[in-house]
Parts: sequence; structure tokens; C-alpha cells
Amino acid sequence: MKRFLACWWGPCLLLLAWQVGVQASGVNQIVMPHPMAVIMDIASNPLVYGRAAARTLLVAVPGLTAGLAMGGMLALLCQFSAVMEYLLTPLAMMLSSIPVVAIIPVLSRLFGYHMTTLVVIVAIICFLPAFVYMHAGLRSVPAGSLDVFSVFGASARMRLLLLRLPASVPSCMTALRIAAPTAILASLTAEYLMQTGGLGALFRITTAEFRSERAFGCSLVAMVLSVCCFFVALHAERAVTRRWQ
Amino acid sequence: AETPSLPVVRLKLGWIANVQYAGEWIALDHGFFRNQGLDVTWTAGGPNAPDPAVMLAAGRADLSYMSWLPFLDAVARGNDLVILGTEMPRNPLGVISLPAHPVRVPRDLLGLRILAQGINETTSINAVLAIAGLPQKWTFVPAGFSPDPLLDGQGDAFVGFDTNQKLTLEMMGLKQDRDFIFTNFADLGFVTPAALLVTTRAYLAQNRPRVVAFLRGLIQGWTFNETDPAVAARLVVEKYGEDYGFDLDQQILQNRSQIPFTHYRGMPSRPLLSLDRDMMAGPMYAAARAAGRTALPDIDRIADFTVVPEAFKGI
Amino acid sequence: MKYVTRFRAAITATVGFAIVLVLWQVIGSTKLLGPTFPPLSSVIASLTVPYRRHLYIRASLATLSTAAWGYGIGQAGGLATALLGHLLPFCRAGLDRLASVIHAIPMIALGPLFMAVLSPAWAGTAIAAIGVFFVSYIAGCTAIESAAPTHRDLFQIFGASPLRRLWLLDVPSALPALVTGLRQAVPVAFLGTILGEWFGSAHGLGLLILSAMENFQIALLWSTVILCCGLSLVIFVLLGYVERIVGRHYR
Amino acid sequence: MQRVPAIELSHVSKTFQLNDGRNILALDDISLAIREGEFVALLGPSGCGKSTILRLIAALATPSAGQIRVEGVAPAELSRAHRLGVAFQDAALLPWLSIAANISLPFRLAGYPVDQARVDDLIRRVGLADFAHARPSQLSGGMRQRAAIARALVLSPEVLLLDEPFGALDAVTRRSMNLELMRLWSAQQITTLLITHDVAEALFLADRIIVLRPRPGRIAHEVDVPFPRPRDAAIMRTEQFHSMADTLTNMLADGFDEQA
Amino acid sequence: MQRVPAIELSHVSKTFQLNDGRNILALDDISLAIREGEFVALLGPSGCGKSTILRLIAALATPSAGQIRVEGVAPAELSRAHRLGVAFQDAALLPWLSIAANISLPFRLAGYPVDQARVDDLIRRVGLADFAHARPSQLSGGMRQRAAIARALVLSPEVLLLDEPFGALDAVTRRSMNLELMRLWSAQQITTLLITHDVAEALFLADRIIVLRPRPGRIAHEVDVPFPRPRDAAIMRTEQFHSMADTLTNMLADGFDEQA
Ligand SMILES: Nc1ncnc2c1ncn2[C@@H]1O[C@H](COP(=O)(O)OP(=O)(O)OP(=O)(O)O)[C@@H](O)[C@H]1O
Ligand SMILES: Nc1ncnc2c1ncn2[C@@H]1O[C@H](COP(=O)(O)OP(=O)(O)OP(=O)(O)O)[C@@H](O)[C@H]1O
Ligand SMILES: [Mg+2]
Ligand SMILES: [Mg+2]
Repeated sequence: MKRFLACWWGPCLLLLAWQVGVQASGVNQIVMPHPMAVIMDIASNPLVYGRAAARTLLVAVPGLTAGLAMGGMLALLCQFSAVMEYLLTPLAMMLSSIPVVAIIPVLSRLFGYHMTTLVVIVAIICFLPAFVYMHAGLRSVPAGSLDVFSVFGASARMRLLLLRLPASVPSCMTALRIAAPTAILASLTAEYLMQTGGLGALFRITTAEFRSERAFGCSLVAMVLSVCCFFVALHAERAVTRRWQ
Repeated sequence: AETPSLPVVRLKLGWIANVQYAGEWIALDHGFFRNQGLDVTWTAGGPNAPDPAVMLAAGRADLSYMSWLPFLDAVARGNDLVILGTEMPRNPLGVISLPAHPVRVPRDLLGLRILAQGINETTSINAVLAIAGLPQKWTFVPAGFSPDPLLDGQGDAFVGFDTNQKLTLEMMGLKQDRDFIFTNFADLGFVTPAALLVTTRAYLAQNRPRVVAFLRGLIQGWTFNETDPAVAARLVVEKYGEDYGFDLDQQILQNRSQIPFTHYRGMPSRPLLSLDRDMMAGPMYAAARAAGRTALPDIDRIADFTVVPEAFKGI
Repeated sequence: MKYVTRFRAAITATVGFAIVLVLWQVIGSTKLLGPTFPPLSSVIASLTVPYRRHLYIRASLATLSTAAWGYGIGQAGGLATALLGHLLPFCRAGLDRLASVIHAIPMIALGPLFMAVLSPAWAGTAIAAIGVFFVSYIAGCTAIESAAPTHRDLFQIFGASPLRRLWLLDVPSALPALVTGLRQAVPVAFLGTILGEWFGSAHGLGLLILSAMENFQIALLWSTVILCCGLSLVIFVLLGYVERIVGRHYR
Repeated sequence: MQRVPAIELSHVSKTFQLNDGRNILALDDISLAIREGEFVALLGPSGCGKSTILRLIAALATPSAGQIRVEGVAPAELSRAHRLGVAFQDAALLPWLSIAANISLPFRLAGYPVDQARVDDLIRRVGLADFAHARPSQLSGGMRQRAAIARALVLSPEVLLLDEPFGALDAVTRRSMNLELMRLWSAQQITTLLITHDVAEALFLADRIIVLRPRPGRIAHEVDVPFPRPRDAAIMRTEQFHSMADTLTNMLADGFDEQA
Repeated sequence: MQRVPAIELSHVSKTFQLNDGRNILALDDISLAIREGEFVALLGPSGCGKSTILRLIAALATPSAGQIRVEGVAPAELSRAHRLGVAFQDAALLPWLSIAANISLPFRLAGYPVDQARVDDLIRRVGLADFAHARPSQLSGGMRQRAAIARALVLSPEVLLLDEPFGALDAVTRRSMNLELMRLWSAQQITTLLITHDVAEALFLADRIIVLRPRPGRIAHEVDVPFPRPRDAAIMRTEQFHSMADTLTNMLADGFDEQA
């Protein structure tokens, strides 16, 4: 318990502030529900939340995977051909400076209001860190190692397989750490804007019906998912980085 | 700065600050509110903005526009709200369909794939079917703001506004009743006004003169609007909604097409903004029940039919 | 020789950009992606019409100022928290979790809430600030620990006090990573601002995007999106230069 | 009554864990006392634990067993009092400071006013006068090492620890640095521990030479250096010097053979 | 008829541009021919261009003027055929591979099956048998350098380039590594170019010693080493060895004085 508090005092304080804030200000529960009411709602309707969360994960996980794969592939392509490099780098720079979530409505209009569009959106959002970090990672080879590979006559393939790919593993993990929680939140936002099922759509419907404890419950579940993703990815990253030093 | 002492009335719009609020813009610009001794401030709504009821509950607005079903939901959650009147007694929402599957009566909806933006639209379809005693047999296809997925064949019908999506289609060169069919929800049996003017009972009790004064200014604004639809459209594009980048022609068109909806059908003498008790007690309560709202509050607990007439008397 | 290669890189990058733009024009004018994806030429035309100039400037300024406030507040908070965690190592684990939890609060829940309890003007700022806070906290934590182990040994040997160590070692060696964080937070600030503007603001590029969509003004929609990306990109690239300069100096 | 030794290691051991789970006993039961003002050189084959001893004395690592005292207190006290000077094998200069600023850094770390005259004097002595305002990246490896030595000396420390400070220098520069170090040390008699690979260097500079043997790191021999001070380069050409150098080389070789 | 030299530099110059725009003439009109199977050592003060010569021969850099041929072809051909072995001054091991994997890397790079027996033999010869499965970060500096030497030798290259490979080693390990290198070289007569700071090492190992002088890098002297092969450590104690060592040291010091 003491160890738990040592790590989680921040979120506990946040929860406390919420409860005290709601109680002190006496705001109507359609503005902000009591945290207890929210937790009770989650506890008594696990199936509702479970189904919505599963749908959100069904968007987030394939989107994350596809995005990371795409980013990695394009970063690799940049390694192979200078033309690709010069074509892709400005594009990626452009994309990485765009708030992608901001153009979700446009994207959904372009690709249709389907689950696949959601996956595409999440993939685009996850593509960016993957590309940026993989691109950097493939270049961050240890000092002098390129010379070593050159004097031993390594082919381009060997250089990639035995030097650049292994050297990029830590960056890969960093990309995962950044992308994984974002994937959950991005699918939530996309579902909200497109109203196509999952926690985001449930949030929108329940908000419209003033069922604020259910709406906040959706947010809470999404938060927990996202924080879990973050810490799983963080531990994976630490484990890998330690090996790579 | 010139009139610092005027009492402030905070109005929360239900939608973005477009020509839909033509009366307000004219009243603001022509000083109708100021003549009534009021300083009216407003905040816009939008597709993702918090519901007006939330703003009322949070004490960030005094008056706001709401729809009928959300109003009932907010009351059911313990908000003591009162309807004062309605800006659009006739709701411009309806179903756009193609000649291949024309929707003219509720039965036509059965088995269709219907493109709709959100919960408001889907509830309307369900209510129509419920009122008609038909099964809820239709498929929801999520869609956005624009009706062109309907033309692409992604659905058989599109739930949209007479004053918006229908105009979009017409601006694309399509003709009503030849290329597409538009049927208002009221014609399908689901009758609700579009924009109910709402306040809290406490505010009304404490500031009744202010509310009456506000309504006076507003009525003057709407009355003026009917003389020239371009005035309000220009005010929106150039002043009050200048940050939205509206298209002037489109706003004029929308204003012109919305004016009929501010009157009761077949009752031209009914004053602007007034809420008809019979419509409320009859079709509106029926629609609420059809939409699954139970334990509806008594009509006099949620509406005050005396404020608008009082406002009219003073003009 | 260095200059020649840099020049060549610039040329090829320009060609890359040009290809992207030509592709856009072709896809747009053949309506390959439907009416919602217009050709580049009509977007540019809409971007340059004189009667909208003031609109664009106003919207950009509104978004920029909201984003700047959010960026400033978020950076200050994030860096201060990172510093706190660095100086008080026993709170570090707790701060990590607090930051990740704050980051995980969905913006779609925060937006309306801030709208209702703060004012519309501050909702966008607050959302942007929260996004920036996380990025800058993470970057700050990584940066402040990036001093080389041998340098840390050195400072210990010379008996540097924690404060001197912070000022003479941790901060200078943190600078490159810090600037990277500053740069990565730029799109985040823009994103937060635009999302915030969707939840009922009365100004800004986000509002313009939204209203253009609601009224089927496709050219306006895209030109606003371009404006938005352009602004973000310019700041991003400028900070990229700062990053390069700092990197050269401190490595 | 004997005075307290300046540096005292009693029964010190240090174990490292390899990633396959095996433990490596880097130092095994090392006991060693260095008098105040004594110059001790540490010789030993590669991997025998020389750097580890230095890091323990500098409080950069803690022993797995045994105790270390520096002037009667825990080693960390010494650095806290700004009385320790160290030069590592790699120069570890701050890349964003000029050479002069790097060398005056210990003053700023201790919170003392910078003694510019002393800094300039040291820069001159290590032959970097022309490069005072250059950045570390503009210097060759050997020049950087010389800057690190100047930095170690700038506060006139009471204890000086040097880890192969002349490793990257060619023979000629190395000898001239040896002479410079000798001159500085003679003036102040700093307690010094020098790790070196060069037997002649050890003989020329040290009062006492300690030879370590590896696996586990243990003290194999201790040799007192008999040459009277002040010494000059001429002693390196004496017969006694050559024979002692051969003896030490053989001692080292013994340790090595055991290892192989 | 003379055979084609294994390595031939004719009138090679190399200019570097500093980032303030100044040009540095690192090598000026160097001509040098190394016979097949010859062992040449390169001596010279720090910064005189030794590493630059090595990088040119390894095709890691291109000359600004002049021509380089290795076995009659361009230098890049050699590494492409996996017939080159190089050890750099810093070990440049891959941090995520174990020592054994680092040493067998050249096999994998060449696409040959890994000759585990040869890898194990070399690991044993450089004294790292206990550390085959350790990571580079867990080794001392000298141990890492030894691993790099083993890696350079593992493919039995035809040309071997060594850039101060024994810099971080103590004298004894250094001598034993010298002997080990001598043994390997005698068995195969690999054409070898060794850069070193240690005059004795150069004399013991090389057939010919080339002394460079700095600013700009030029060949100052060439000295043939007269000791017959096979050599053993005993020659290092001969009078001739000592006197040659002194001569070479003086040659170096000359270069140094000119530089200063
Ligand atoms: N961080 C570490 N993890 C595991 N083993 C270590 C670590 N540091 C040192 N060792 C081991 O401790 C032993 C002694 O290392 P140390 O660096 O003290 O050697 P050294 O005498 O300085 O050698 P050199 O002359 O090559 O620098 C070595 O066997 C080394 O493998
Ligand atoms: N990449 C480079 N850019 C600019 N100058 C360089 C570069 N590489 C080497 N030089 C310069 O070329 C000269 C020779 O350098 P080189 O590394 O060959 O010296 P070296 O003889 O190997 O010295 P050391 O014994 O210190 O290793 C030096 O003056 C150095 O400053
Ligand atoms: Mg060491
Ligand atoms: Mg070199």
C-alpha cells in the first residue's frame, strides 16, 4: 500500500481534487459527475464498457501495428534510395508538423465512415513517430562501426541486417512508447468525431443524453488503457535499452 | 464602454454563429436590445460544443437554445428548466432520398440504409417509425456534413436540413422532386420545433423583466429579417460570424429558406417565437413518448406560455 | 564540397515537394478521391482571394496566440516538473505516473468541460497546454539526464554542489534534447488549440475548418488546413535550425 | 606515534556481475596504505582492476567488502571538500567550454573565485598556451589529455588520482609531460596515485610502485623506488634504472603468465 | 622483372577543409611502396597524418591528389573481396553483440560460414576466453582493443592495417600481443601496415619503419630493420636494438621540434 502510494500519489490526488471540487462547487452532475458515481457505473456495467473498449482496441491495435510497420518500412526505403529519401523526408516533415487529429473529419470524408478509416487514421498518427525515430535510429550507428563494415566488405544488405537494424532497436522502442498511448487516445477521438462505435462513440452518445457518469466512465477506461500501454511500452524500452548499451 | 451600466444577458447559441440566428444579429446590430435596456452577449455552439443545458447548469449562460428531446433529458437529470418560446416552430430537419427509393411516408424508411450524422438524426428516424407503429428496421450508416455519399450510393437516404444539405444539393445543380426527394420529419409524423428558447426557472423568476425585454428585441429583429433576408446574412458574414468564413450567397439562400420555418404552418397569425400549447401537449409529447421518454413532466412545469405574449404587448 | 552536397540536398528536397504538389493537383482534378479532395489550384485560389485575406490573418493570429499561450504554459509546467523530479528523485516515479495520467485524459472529455468551467478563450489554451506539458516533461526528463557518465563522475570528484552541477553540467548538456522537445511540442500545441476551438470557440483556424465542413466549402476547408500546416511547419523548421545550432555547439 | 595514512584500503574487494549471471571478482582483499605526500604508481596487466581501485578511492564506486579511508574519513568527504584532483584516461572535457574554461571549471564547482594566474600558468606548462580559447573538439587527443591533467591540478588538490593520463601521447610528448608533472609534484608533494602502463614512467615518477596481478585483482609486489629526489631525465639512462625496469617488467610478466 | 607492390601510394596528397573554410594539408606528396608480405611500421608525432594514410589505403577516404593501388587494383576492391583486415585505435565493437559475436562478425559480413574453431582460437590467443560471452561495456579498455585485433585477424586477410592497436595495453600485454602478432604474421606473411607510438614495438615487428613529420605530413625518414627473422624477445635486449631505438626517438624528436 505504501509503495503503491509512493508511485501513484499523483493520480490519487487528482481523484481527490475531483471529488472535493465537485462537492465544494455543487455543480450539477450533467456538468461533472461524482467520481464515485463514475466508478460505480463502470463496476456495475462491465459488459457495456468491455464491449466498447474491445472495439476501441480493435481500432487502436491494428492501427498502431500498421502505422509502426509503415513508418519502419518507409524509413528503410529512405536508407536504400536517395530519391526516396528526398521524396519522403519533406513529406514526413510536413506530416509530422500537421496536427493529424485536426483533419480527422476531412479524412473520414475522404475514406468513408468505416472502421477501416479509423484504423487508417490511427495508423497515420502512429506512422509519424515510427518514421521519425526509425529514420534517426537507422543512422545512430555506433562510432566507427560504418568504417568497420566498410573494411570488411559488407554488402548493403549486410550493413542493414547486421548494423542499421540492430542499431535502430532502441529508437524503435521509443517510437512504440510514444505511439502506443497515443493510438488509444487517437482512436477515441476519431470514434468520437465519426461516431462509429467504441468508447469514443459511447462517450458522444451518453454526453448527448446527459448521462455524464457513463461518459466520464468511457474517458476513465480509455485513460487506464492508455496509461497501461504507456507503462508496458516504457518497461519494454528500458529492458531493451539496457541491453543495447 | 458607452453603456457600461446596462444589465447583461448571456445567450448561448445551439449552433455555430450563422444566419440561423438572423433575428439576434439584426437586434444586436440595430440596437433593438440596447433600446430595451439590455447588453446581450452571446457564445456560439457547434457540433462538438458542450450542450447548452450544460452551460446553463454551469452558470455560464442565462438563456439558450435547445432541442426538445435533450431538453427533456436535462430536466430528467434534475435541471429546473423552462421553455419560453421557439425560434423555429417548424423543424427544417428531414429525409433526403433518391428517386430510386423515395421516402414520402414512414413505411418508405423500412429496410433502407440511412446516412445520418449523429444521435439527433437517428432518434428522429426511430421516433417516426415508433409513432407510425412500424418496426425499427433500417440500417444506420454514419456520415458527415455533406450529402454526396448519398449520390455515391453509400446509402439510400440522408437525414439533413431543408436549410442546409438540400441547398447544397441544389447548388450542385440538382432539382428537388426530379433528382432527389426531401420530406420533412413533420410530414412523417414526428413534430418538434427546432430551437426552443430555454432558461432556468430561477433566472426567470428573478429576471422576468429582463427576459421580456430580450424577447422584445428579438421579435423586432426577426420581424425586420423578413423584410430583407440579405441584411442578416451580410451581418453574419461581415460582422458576427466573420471568423467562420461564410459564403454570402449561401447564407442569403439559407436565410430565405429558413424564414417559413419561423412561422407555424397554416397559422400566419401566430406571433413569432411563441410556443403553441396544443402542439406541445399533442405531437411533441407524443414524439417524446415515441422516442422512449417516460415519466414526462407536467407541461406547466417545463414551459411558460405567458412571456412571449407579454413581450408582444410592449412592442 | 559540404556546400555542394547541401545544395544538392536542397534541390532534391524541392523536387520532392514539387512531386507531392503535382500529385495533389492530378488527384484533385481527376476527382480520384471524390469532391472532398479538390485540386491544388482551387485551394491556392481560395487561399489567395483578397476578400478572405483578413479572415485568414485573423484566424491565424487567434490560433497562434492561443497556441502560444498553451505552448508557453505547457512548456513551463513540463520543464518545471521535470526539474522537480530531477532535484527530488524520490518523487520521480510519482511524477512520471501523474504526467502519463494527465496526458491520457481524453481531450474530447476535457474540451467541453473546460468550455463549461473555464471560458471559451481559455479552453483551447488549457488543452494545448496539457498536450505540451507531457511532451515537454518527457523531453525534459530525458534531457536533464543526458550528461555523459564521465562528466558526472568528474563533477562528483570536484565536489560540485547539486545546484552547481545542475547549472554547469545538467542544463548545458540537456540543451540539445531540450530543443528537440521544444520542436516536437509545436504540432502538439497546434493540435490542442484546434481541438479546443472545435469545442465552441469563436475564433481561429479550427473554427474555420469546422465551419467550412458544415457548409461544404471544400476549397476553404483545404486552404485552412494548408494554412494550419504551414504555420506549424514554419515554426517546426525554424526550431529545426535552432536545434542544429545548439547541437553543434554542445556536442 | 604513526601518522594516519593519507589513503588506506583495508581488505577491499569488488565484485561485478556479468550479464550471464556470473560474478567477477575484480579486486580481492586489497590492503594498501599511502602516506601523505607519497607518489605511488600502480602497474598491472590489462583488466586487473587498476581503474576499479581508482574509482573506489574517488568514491565513484563502493567496495563490495572492506573499508576505504582517505585522511581518516570516507572518500566521499574528500571530493565534497574540493581536495581531490582526478584525470581519467579519456579527457572528459566539457565540449561546450573553451580549454581555459574547462581548466578553471574546478574553481567554479568549488565556489571559489577563479585564480586566473594559476590557470594561465598551468595552460602554459602543459603546452596549450596557443589553444586556451579553442574548443576541445579542435584539439588532438593528446592535447585534450594534457588539458585534463591541468584541470586535475588547478585546485592544488591534496590527493591526485591519474588513470593512464599519458596513454594517447607519443613518446616525446610523454616524457616532457612526465618532467612537468615531476616539477609540479616536487613543489607541493601532493599524495598521488598514478596508473600507468609504462614501467619507465612509473620508475621515474614514483616513490613506490605497486604491481597488481589479475583474476582476481591482488597486490603481487611492492617495490620502493630508491632514486633520490629531485630526479632528472638523466637517471633514466643509469644502469640501476634499466635493471629495475627489467625486474618490474618481469614481475608484470609473471602476473600475466598466471593469467594465461 | 619486379613484382607489383602490394600497396603503392604515388604522390598522394590529402587536404581537409575545416568548417571555418581554411584548408589543412594533412598529407603532402607521399610516395610509398609496400612489398607483398612486408611489415611496415609508421611512426610520427600526433597529428602528422598517420591515420589519414591508413584510411586512404582502406578506401575510407579518397586522396585529393595522387593515386593508390592495392595489389594493382583500386583499394575498394580489396575490402569488397573481404581480403582486408583493419583494427582502429578505438575498438569500435558493436555494443549489442557479445565479444564472441563481435569477433565472428567478419564471417557473417562476408557471407561465409562462421569458423567457430578459428574464432575460439583467436579469443584464446588475445586472452579473452573467459569473456567470450560478455558485452563490450563490461570489459576494460585494453580488453576491448584486444577483441578488435582478433576481429581484424579472423578472416586471415591478405592486407592488415593496424592503427595504434596496442595503445591502451600495458607493456607486458603489449609485448605478448606483439609476439602473438609476430607468430600469426610469420605463419602467413600478411602485408601489414602498423601505426604506433612505441619505437621498440616498431623495431621488433617491422621490416621497415617510416617516420613522418607533421604540417604538412611528409615522409621524413625510412629505416630498414636489419634483425633477422624469426625474431624473439631477446633481440630487444641487444645493443643494436637499443641504439636503433635511440636513433628513431631522436628522429621523432626532430619532427617534434620542427612542429613546435
Ligand atoms: N561495469 C562493469 N561490469 C562488469 N565488469 C566490469 C565492469 N567494470 C569493470 N569490470 C571488470 O573488472 C575487471 C577490472 O576492470 P578495470 O577497468 O579496473 O581494469 P584495468 O586494470 O583498468 O584494465 P585496463 O588497463 O585495460 O584499463 C575487468 O575484468 C572488467 O571486465
Ligand atoms: N575529418 C577531418 N577534418 C579535418 N581535418 C582532419 C580530419 N581528419 C584529420 N584531420 C587533420 O589531419 C591531420 C592528420 O590527422 P591524423 O588523424 O591522420 O593524425 P595522426 O597522425 O593519426 O595523429 P594521432 O597520432 O594523434 O592519431 C590533423 O592535423 C587533423 O587535424
Ligand atoms: Mg583502466
Ligand atoms: Mg591517428
